[in-house]
Amino acid sequence: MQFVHTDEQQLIRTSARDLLRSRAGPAQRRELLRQAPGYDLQLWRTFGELGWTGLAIPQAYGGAGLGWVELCLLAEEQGRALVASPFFATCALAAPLIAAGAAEEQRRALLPRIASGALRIACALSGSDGRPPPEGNAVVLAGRDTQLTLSGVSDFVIHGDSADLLLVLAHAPESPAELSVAVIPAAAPGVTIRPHTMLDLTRPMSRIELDAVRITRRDVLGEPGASGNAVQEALDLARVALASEALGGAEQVLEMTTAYVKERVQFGRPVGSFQAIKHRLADMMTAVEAAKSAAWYAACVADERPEELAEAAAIAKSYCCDAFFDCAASAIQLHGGIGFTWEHDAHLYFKRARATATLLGSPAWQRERLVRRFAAGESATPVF
Amino acid sequence: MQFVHTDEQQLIRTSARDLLRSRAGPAQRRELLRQAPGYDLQLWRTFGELGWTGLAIPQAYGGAGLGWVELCLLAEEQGRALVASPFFATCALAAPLIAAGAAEEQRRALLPRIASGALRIACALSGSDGRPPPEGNAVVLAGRDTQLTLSGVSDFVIHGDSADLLLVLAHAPESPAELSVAVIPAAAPGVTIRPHTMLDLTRPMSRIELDAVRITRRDVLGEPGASGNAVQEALDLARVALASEALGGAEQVLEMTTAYVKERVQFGRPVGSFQAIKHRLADMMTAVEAAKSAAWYAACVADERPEELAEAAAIAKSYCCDAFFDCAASAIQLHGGIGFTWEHDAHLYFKRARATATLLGSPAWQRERLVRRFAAGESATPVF
Amino acid sequence: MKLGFTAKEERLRAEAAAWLHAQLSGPFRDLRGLAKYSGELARRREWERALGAAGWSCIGWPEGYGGRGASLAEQVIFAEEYARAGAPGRLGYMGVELAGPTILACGTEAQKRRFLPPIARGEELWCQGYSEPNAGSDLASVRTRAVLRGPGSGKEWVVNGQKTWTSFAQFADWAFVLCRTEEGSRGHQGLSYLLIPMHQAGVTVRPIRQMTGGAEFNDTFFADARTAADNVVGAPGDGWKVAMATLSFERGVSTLAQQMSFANELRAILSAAEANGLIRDPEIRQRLAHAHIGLRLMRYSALRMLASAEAGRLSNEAYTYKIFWASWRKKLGVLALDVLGPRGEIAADAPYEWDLLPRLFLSSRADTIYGGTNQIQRNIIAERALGLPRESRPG
Amino acid sequence: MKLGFTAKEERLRAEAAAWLHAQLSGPFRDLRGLAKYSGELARRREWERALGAAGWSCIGWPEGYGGRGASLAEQVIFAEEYARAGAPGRLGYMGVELAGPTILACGTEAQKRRFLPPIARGEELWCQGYSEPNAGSDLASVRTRAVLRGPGSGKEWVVNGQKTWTSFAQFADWAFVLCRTEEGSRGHQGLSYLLIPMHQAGVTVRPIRQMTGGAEFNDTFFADARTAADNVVGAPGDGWKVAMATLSFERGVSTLAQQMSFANELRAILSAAEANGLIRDPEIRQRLAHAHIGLRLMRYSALRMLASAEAGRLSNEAYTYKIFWASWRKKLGVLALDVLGPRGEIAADAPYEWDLLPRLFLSSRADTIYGGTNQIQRNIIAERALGLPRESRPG
Repeated sequence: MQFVHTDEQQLIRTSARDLLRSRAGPAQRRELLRQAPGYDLQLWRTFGELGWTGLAIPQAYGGAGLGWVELCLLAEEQGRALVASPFFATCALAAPLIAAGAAEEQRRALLPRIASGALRIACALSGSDGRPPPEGNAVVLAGRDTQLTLSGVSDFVIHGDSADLLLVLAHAPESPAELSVAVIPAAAPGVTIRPHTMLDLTRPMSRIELDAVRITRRDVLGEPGASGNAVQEALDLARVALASEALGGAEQVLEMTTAYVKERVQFGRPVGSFQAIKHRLADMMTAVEAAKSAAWYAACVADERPEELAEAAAIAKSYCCDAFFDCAASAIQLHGGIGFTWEHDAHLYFKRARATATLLGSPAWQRERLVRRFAAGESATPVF
Repeated sequence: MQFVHTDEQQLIRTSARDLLRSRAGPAQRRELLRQAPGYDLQLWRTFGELGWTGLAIPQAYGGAGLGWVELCLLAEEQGRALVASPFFATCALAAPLIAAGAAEEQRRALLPRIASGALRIACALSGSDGRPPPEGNAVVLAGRDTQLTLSGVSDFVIHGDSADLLLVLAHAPESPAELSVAVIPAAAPGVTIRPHTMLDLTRPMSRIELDAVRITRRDVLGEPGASGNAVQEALDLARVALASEALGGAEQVLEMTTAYVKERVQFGRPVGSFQAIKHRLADMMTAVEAAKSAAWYAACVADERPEELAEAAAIAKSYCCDAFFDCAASAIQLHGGIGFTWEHDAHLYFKRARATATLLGSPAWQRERLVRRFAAGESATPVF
Repeated sequence: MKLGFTAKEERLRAEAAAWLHAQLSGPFRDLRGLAKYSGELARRREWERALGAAGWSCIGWPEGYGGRGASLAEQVIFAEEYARAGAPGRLGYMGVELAGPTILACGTEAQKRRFLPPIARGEELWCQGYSEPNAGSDLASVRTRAVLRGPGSGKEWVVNGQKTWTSFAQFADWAFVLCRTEEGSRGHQGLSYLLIPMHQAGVTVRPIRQMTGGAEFNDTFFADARTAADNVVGAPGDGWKVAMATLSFERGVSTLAQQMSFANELRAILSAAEANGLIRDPEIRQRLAHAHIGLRLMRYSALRMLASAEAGRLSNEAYTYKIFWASWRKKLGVLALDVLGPRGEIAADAPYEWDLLPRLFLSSRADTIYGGTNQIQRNIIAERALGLPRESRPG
Repeated sequence: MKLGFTAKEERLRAEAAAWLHAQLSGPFRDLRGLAKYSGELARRREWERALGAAGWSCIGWPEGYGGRGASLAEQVIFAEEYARAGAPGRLGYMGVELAGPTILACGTEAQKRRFLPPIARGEELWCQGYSEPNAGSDLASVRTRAVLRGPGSGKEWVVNGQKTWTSFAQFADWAFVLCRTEEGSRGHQGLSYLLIPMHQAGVTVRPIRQMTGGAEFNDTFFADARTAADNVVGAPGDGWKVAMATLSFERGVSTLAQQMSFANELRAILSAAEANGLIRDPEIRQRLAHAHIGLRLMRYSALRMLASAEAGRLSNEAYTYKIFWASWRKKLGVLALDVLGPRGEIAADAPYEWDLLPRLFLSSRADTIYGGTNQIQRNIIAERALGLPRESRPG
């Protein structure tokens, strides 16, 4: 038992931090946020060249064969640097969904192209109200065999406007529990993509309308109607990645604010020498440390203890997102007026914190899910 | 419009504070808490002599004919001094219940004796689970005319073990909405009174068992089965008095703690010079000031605007009790170890705060009640 | 203690209600419900003039300066009716609530005659120049300099420096500005409270874009800006004292107007919860109740403040009011977004335009910062109201 | 990063589980589930001796002093099994977790031989003498004096003063006590860490009744109390350094044992909510989930601390752990009473005896005070972990 990152894992963290510092700093970010797709395509290519896109994909499918612990280190560093990138949607959501739900042949067709960085995939899983999938799913997969059609609306599709492929969650007509996932080109006839302006400027989302989009049996992952479990597993893995991102963001706002209060002088002394400021930063650090425990443990569980994944993911998603939000809110407060301006980074973290919390089930939703588990006796309340 | 106490009202406050300072100080309290009835009978007699027991009772019934604003000033000062006294049960709960629900003849029989201080009345309104009456009422009034009986159990009866009379809330057999209030001697045959040891040492409560207690039609206040509204009105008036008590308690712990941190020296300076301590006290004061607004306004409403009473009582009860609890908890924290000892007053306030919050509907219960009102459009959400 | 009003006061209420109703269902129908200060500039200027022409702009001021000499109770009544009628946020705020009362309290007779009537008529709008990039919480460290130059009676103040967070600067005619007028002075000493015309070459206003996407605040630059030697309120060097007087005017009747926009926000949240069914969620219900309670308590506290002010005292609730409402509104912002759910995070319009409730979520983040951060407020409460020892300062 | 255990470690787990099960369903059946340190004194002493005899008392210590030289992972495993088995709170806590490790780290070889084995055998119990009435948060201001007296080799320390909040003092055999041994010294200087036998005429223990009604803490008075000249750990005058070492031992494997009693409390709350139907209340559910999450995070953090300790570092989570659990447990206490409802406010017995959950509500009020108040913890985090400027102190 060694609940600490290995030297190899630390190395991944360090190289990620170095790369993002030089390639994804505040100035670059400001530039990119101004126009579609909202992220740096060159940087994304570099992710592919460095093997980051295939980090957690098995070697048999062209990946590096490492685990979720390693992928989450990348997520944490991207959260810290507030990187806008298709990494989350493609590598932390689409890839595990394909790994868990696709037939071998489909895996062989898709995973190597994800690993190489050749594919950007958006996942159209949510309905119009944005509740965690499959709640509110409003896409129907109708017909049989070669005569299948996808119809309906999906919203909150991350990077939907710049993806090569879409993974679309759909249910059978009049049978919401029979879930299928279809793979279609983003440019397929009948697909309309309407980008939103979102609160969080770093994770663009779109509404996708499907008007009798024709597909075949081979475009459906695995067995039609049987993807429910694969979706849940992929969502929990994605939640762990989001928790890691949130952790990285919380760490960064803590560091940024600590540095600021050491420098900013009011009343003839650094504001960081005032006890009220110090104590607020101490509270931020307390939350950050607990968030580390939550996110790192969940990543370990993803690799080692699948039976604990649902619980650990819910804990990490809810705690890390709350911690990020509170820290980002404190960062604005402790920066004073400047922290409220558009030109300062604080608001970008604050908005990302809110949006990350909302994504795939709010903290309150995750907690309700946890209680359902232990009130049902699935996990003993207790600790040990 | 003059939302401030008049000089006459200030005088009531000042004389109450002076009396309680000399007659109900910490040493006296310690002595009294050791034995039944848990309060100072001499002091209670003085309340009667000073006319406090009849302050809000109309002159026609032997009272001073003042209002709830004045009665709440006494409640506030008793809360501040943490006085154990039958005042609340007799004057702030039983008296308005009689005033609202009794027939003229009954009022003439009972109110003057309350006003003179001759009667101590306990109200057996709650059921075994202590929810706000009439929820959970478990006393049945059966029979007709001269052949009436009271049977069942009431719990959380304040000063039940030292009252002369009991006001018992009962419902008709198989008709929980037909509520009656009966007046019986505490020593009536069939009445068993079992005192509890309560968390709050300053407000003793008992469980009362009624085993086919025989009464007559004349022992029932007003019309049998028709006391529902009178009970609600009396409960809201009592809630305003409790809120005032809570306000007084909150003010006192704020003052006590302010004085302590000015004196207590650690690290070579008064702990009250540390910003973290100052800010916590500032938060206490912010809560205390808002609690003043809540309690004082509700007391005014009780006298002037009956149509606003339910709302103002719910606001005052929930806000003042929360404020008292938070302030009392802060007082323990800011006193350090000494604040946790039995010998220091801090825990007595803390426990009284908790118990006052629980009594007649917790803060959360009051809030739910408020939302039901404005979601039903009874009060426009809004302020003005 | 009494909540009711006199017959005379109730007559004023009826008069105000009638006038407001006529205007806001007639010529100013389009401004009804516009709580925020932004947007509809020209129309809002007309509204200020209409208020002025009818004598409703500054009813608490003496009649000689454009007011009605109304009592505080009457001012409360007018604020209530103004709110009830859904009348818009006031572009004249800074003049009506801050500059005017300061001049009234500390100005010369000539200043009162020159400046008060145009404010009361809604003709001259004002903005406030206090904060500077390095003087945020520590207001006494202002560096904007002003020196008296020129010959004899032609002397005027020449002002250089930068003020920040100057709301209303983009359309104000005048600014009241805290300047350092004694070379080498520090802290509270050597400051003066100057009145400076905004329409001159030496004044440049640059909007500050905020996290809301909007730009309601500004940086205001003074480069050899000028104002007449007489345009100093109080004696030169007494600026700190005068400025503190202004800050205390921020509390009072105007808080009732502010509560009007809070009530609108809460009402919108309640409607959203009713529309999407979250009104049935017990946790949301608790939070709605907390919000409702907070709003009521603000109102009750404002009434207490007014009663104390009438008696000439600054009472304790006045110290705690700012932190109370600012903390309250920040929570309201989170509640708003929680009620809206994920769709609340989609902008109403590109590039970054937001409806009332998401804007509340964003803008409320500034409430605990401007006008004295929560930290500063707590210091003031602890030291001034509770008498705790002052923070020890390094030499 | 790896959560799994080695085969050797799993063997230790099996061995521990088997022994604990045999004892707690056999001879010590009556102690099962007794998490608190109070009550059942004689039986608890027997339990300490049984642990000692079987070699489970201090498994992390070297074999020569009564331990097993177990790795941290093995200690974690034992703590887990101890918890899982419902084994009782340890009367030997102060010796096993504080005095022993301090002597091991800073003591002489002779001290180790004299003091460690009786602790490991469960024969000698300890208590801690740090706080004084005027040295609470400001521990460095202790006034208890000790002077070396007597001729040549017969010299001994003579101790005078008062310690407070000395838990376990009423049955301890020894105390480790921070004393001022240099006349006129101030602050951290001139303190020594003495080991003092409790069973002597110069030591008086007076229980402090707490708001719970119980008396788990004591005032301990030293009036010419004596101990041998050798019974000082570290050099005379180095007491502060040695005491700080002890404080850092408070974090570690023992936190896992502490979490056991927290888990019992949470489990009892859940049962109460299931019994009275409040488990269906969405707001209570959220709070139960928060509590569950907090408990899990404490466990994960303890695992991180152990991994860091294995690598010889004091990592950040160690700074934040105390404030995290103390704040958590205080919330848990309120949740407990909210779940119990009004009946939770009725005592189990006169004069003032409380069941587990109301006792939690009351006792948790001390968690954010003792062992460094939350305020002190935040200072430490800010200054040591975040490197913020130290509080300015008046001269």
